[in-house]
Amino acid sequence: MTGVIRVLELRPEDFQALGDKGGPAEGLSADPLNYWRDVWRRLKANRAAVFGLTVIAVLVFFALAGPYLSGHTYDRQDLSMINQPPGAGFWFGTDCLGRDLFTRIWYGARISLLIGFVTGAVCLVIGVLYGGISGYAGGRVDDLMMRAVEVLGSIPFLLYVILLMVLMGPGLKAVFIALGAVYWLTVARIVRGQVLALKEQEYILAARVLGISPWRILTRHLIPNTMGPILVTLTLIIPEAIFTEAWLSFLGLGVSVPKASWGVLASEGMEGLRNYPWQLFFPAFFISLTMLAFNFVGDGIRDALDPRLRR
Amino acid sequence: MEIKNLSKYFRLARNLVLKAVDGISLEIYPGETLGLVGESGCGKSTVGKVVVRLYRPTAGEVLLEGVNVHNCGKRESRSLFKKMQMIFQDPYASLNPRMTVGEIIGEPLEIHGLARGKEIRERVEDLLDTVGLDRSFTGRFPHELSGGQRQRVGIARALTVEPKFIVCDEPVSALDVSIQAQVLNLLKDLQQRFGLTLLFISHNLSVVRYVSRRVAVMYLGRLVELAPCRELYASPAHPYTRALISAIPLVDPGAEAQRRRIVLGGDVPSPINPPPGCPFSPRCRESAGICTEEAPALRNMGDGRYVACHRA
Amino acid sequence: MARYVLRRIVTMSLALWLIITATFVIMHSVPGGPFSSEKNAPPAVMQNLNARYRLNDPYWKQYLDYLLNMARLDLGPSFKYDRSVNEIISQGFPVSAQLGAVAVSIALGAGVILGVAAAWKQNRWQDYTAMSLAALGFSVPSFILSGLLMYIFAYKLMWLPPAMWGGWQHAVMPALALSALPTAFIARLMRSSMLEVLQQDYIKTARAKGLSPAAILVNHALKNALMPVATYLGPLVAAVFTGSFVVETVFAIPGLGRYFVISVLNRDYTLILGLTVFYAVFLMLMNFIVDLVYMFLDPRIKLADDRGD
Amino acid sequence: MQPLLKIEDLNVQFETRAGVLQAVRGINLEIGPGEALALVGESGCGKSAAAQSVLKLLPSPPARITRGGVFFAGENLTAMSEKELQRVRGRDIGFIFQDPMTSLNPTMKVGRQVVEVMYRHGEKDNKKNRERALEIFGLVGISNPGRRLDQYPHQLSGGMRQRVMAAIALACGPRLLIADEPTTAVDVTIQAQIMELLRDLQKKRGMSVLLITHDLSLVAGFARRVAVMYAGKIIETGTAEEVMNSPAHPYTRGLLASIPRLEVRPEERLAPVPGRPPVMINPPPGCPFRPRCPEAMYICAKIEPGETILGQGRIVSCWLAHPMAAESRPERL
Repeated sequence: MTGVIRVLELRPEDFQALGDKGGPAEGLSADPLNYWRDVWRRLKANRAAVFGLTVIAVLVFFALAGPYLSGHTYDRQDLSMINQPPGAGFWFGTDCLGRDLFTRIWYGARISLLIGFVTGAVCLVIGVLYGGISGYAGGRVDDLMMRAVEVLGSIPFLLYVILLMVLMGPGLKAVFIALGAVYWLTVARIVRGQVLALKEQEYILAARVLGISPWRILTRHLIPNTMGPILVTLTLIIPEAIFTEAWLSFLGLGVSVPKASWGVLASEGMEGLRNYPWQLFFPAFFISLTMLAFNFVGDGIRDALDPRLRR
Repeated sequence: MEIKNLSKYFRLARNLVLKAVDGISLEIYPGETLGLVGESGCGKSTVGKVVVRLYRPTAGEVLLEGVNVHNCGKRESRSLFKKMQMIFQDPYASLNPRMTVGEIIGEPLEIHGLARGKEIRERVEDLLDTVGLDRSFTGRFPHELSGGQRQRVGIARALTVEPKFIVCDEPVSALDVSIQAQVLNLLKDLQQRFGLTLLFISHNLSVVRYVSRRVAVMYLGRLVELAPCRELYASPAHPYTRALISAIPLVDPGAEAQRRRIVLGGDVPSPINPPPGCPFSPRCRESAGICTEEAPALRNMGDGRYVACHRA
Repeated sequence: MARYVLRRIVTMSLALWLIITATFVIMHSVPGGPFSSEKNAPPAVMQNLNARYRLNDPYWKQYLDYLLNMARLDLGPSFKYDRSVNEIISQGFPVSAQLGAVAVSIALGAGVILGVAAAWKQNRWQDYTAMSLAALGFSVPSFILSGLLMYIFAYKLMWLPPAMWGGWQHAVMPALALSALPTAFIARLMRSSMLEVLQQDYIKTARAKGLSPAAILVNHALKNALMPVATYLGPLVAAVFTGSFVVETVFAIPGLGRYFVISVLNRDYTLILGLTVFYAVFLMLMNFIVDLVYMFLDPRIKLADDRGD
Repeated sequence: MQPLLKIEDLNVQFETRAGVLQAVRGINLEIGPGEALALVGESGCGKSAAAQSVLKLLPSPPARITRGGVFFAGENLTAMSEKELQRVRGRDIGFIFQDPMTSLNPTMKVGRQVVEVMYRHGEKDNKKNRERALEIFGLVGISNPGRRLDQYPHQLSGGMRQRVMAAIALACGPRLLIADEPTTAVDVTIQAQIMELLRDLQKKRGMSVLLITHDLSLVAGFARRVAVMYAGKIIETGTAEEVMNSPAHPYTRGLLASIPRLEVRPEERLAPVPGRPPVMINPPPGCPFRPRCPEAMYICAKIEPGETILGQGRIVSCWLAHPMAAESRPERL
């Protein structure tokens, strides 16, 4: 750069004052960058997250369409065709009652995914409200509300779910409620922690000085800013709920036969494990795949939200 | 604005009390800027927050035009939101990251029914003009803005309700020098234009000197000196004020080489366990017997000058 | 210190009382009693059974009796087994705890190593390998993992016994199945907390001191990064040491875990309550120990300001 | 006199998502033995990146030294291996960081944090090291040093912590001390204490000090020479008197006019530099200060100015210093 002066031929007019002709100093990018749009952009750049999202989309598609593809129904038993290995007639084989596993898997996907999403929604509503109020109220109210969460948290979780299941009798609704009743604790804790940290932020103070009502501050200023961590938690809770339901089915407490969730299929597969391993393999594979997909998405969202972890 | 014998204690644990503000009295006259300086932890920000009702005082009262701000009727309380506002320190934390500039400035207008529909947009654009920002910022999110621009948005938000009195809590501390000067000039201009009364809180004595007519110095929750700006800097009466002013580095090397520095030993003691007597006595060179026994009261020295020191 | 412990004990007792009460209420609102499945029993026998276990007393009396016995550390007789709840726990718990100890050790060791390696070599193959393993650990439910392990090692390779409890061979598969999820969790926790610590200014100070990477890792990063893991250990130990129904059922291990399920299915009131109480006390105890460990790890935390505002 | 530290055409880049950020763009700097030099600039101008690049302390990736070198006592630090550099760090060059709260390990007693440096650089007898640490604690003005050694950082005040940082930097008696914004995180009275300490170390112990700061007013009482940075370049160098009293670059002039000064009447209005510093990702051609410059000329928008030597150690990078600028705009003189 130092050499430039000597090589270049400079003319007097180059040294005339520029005045305002240089254009404005402060430019902005052409498009306003919405927070979520920015997060979405970063998420799309994350290959694992995109993989996860694709898998979830495909699973949802097959859950809707799958049961109609093979020509078999989920509950028709064909005792002449029991324990068939995967092949042309039965893509995933059949179970010990001769039912088509392919159809049953996708039928199970419906129930399992439904359980995941509904439980997630239940937790979200209860947890966000409870945690939000507890955190924003602070002081004694917060103390009391959090002690309650603490106490509930030290009950053996399994016992609690089973008790609720037995109390309500088997069925999908019982599963939603039992799982929702357990997992909202996590959401509540996280929301409360976030709100507690955020409410001392200056923009919340500013809102209070401006006379904005507590309810509006909570719903318009605080909760939208906790959505990131909540979303990450949800991506953990949804597969966790699927997992737990699988578990309950394994204990015989889940969905009742002949309906099938992945958990029911896996526990049936367990019995024939020694001789018909595919009966366990397929449900196990899809449960694991779902878990993996949600985990990838959750990680992706977390990284997309956290500016420090980005490269 | 009148602050009478204000105290704010924070209970940390059963027998652990932090006396953030310990009985201070101040008057702020209409149209003036009162500077409030002190080091971190001296309670100056707490004063600001009590004044705008973010905290309730432990004792004492704050009067605005004769109305006790912490103890008044519902209707008066609502109208107070429109009379007092606050500008915050951290340009990154003081704006809701999920709202656009237009929403941030528009929200108070909507809440207080000051404008509706299309008017809101017009008012927002007016306010952006007022604080020297382009109208195109309306649809922008805070993270797209620089520190100085955000601080301007914060100022515009405070101006929405057309307040008479604004607490500025370290409004330029987080900004670079060149940006800091821009914001200071803006505040000065706005004050003249709208006849605002400002309580300007800062740890930076040179900045306070630039904007204030009178300056109050705080140390460990107490007022140690209050004087018109010129007198305070020319002849500080309290030893702490002297040390503070002497600690400001001068830009001119010649002047800096000539001056006598007073370097205070030690640190500011903890406000949880303040020293007995005058809070400044452990660091004070002129400390005498009485200083460690009895806390000095703020005395009127004439010419609008008040000092809390036994030796002054 | 003594005051702190005392206060903890008081809050724990209070929580325990709440738990007992809540469980008691839920339990008795479940339709059917412990002997309702024995339908063919003559009414006289039923009457005898109910009287023996004082099921005819009003609920409040049963509740008070229970609390009184609790205070004497007597959890009462089981309704279904011919043993007291205390006996069931004292027989099952050691087995579950042994297995749990192995599993937690595996999880802690492998998790920390994987996590540290991943953070230290962020975005390199070590990171990707460790995190892929963790993702797998997260994704495979324990009953499926148990099934797969059994299929491979017991049925196909025939290296390990498929079930029962005895020598170390019996512990390998269940311990692996139990530790998969916690390993994955610790690995990820460790990685993120390690990354967090490595960005701290004091790590830069350590580099400016001329310390070698190994010294920075061991002396400055590790201890600080372990703190979140320590927090997780309390609930983990409580959950794993009290046994897992699935793993214990699959491998036919005489631990405590299966009773958690069986007791509810049997409406075995005293056993349900006993296990709940045992679990809650154990969990609170573990959390208490974690807090003590935390204090050792982090000098900033003092007992006095247990709940600083 | 051979300079103790010589920075030659140093270029540092950061890989960011938005593109390559040119943090430092060819700076030259020399510090003689026992000399105090201040490197001044606003946040984001690259001063910290430059200082940390001396010891290659920046994490890489994303940071990368793309050109130039740093020579310490004739040795090329940039070319050294990580192992060799570790021997220089903390022994020959001490470093003080901005925030004493986060720069000390919160879970290690401060004494050990000092002793650790000595142990690393040769002295394996920790009993001796402890005594030496005690001595250094006294030297940096820590009261009651014996007790302080066994305290944790959170038990010390901000000023004390910064003194501990200084003790760590001084533990092995380095020849150069780099202080990166050492007073930004502390109060005025503590700032005065720390600056007094640095002055003492430099004057009495003959240590070279490189002070990195955003605060022009700290410079006058401390450094003999000043370098002002803007957008990754040193735009003006000179003695403190020259730069403060007769700044040659319009940016320096603007900065000085932005500071509320104690020695000026408060009624005098500040004249801030308009706009804000550029982000050096794909910068447009010409001088990076041009958009904010009240005296910009046509040439400024086309070509970035090179260094013009105005006198002994007095350098400015501005077209206004070019003889032709004086010719076409005589009123400038």
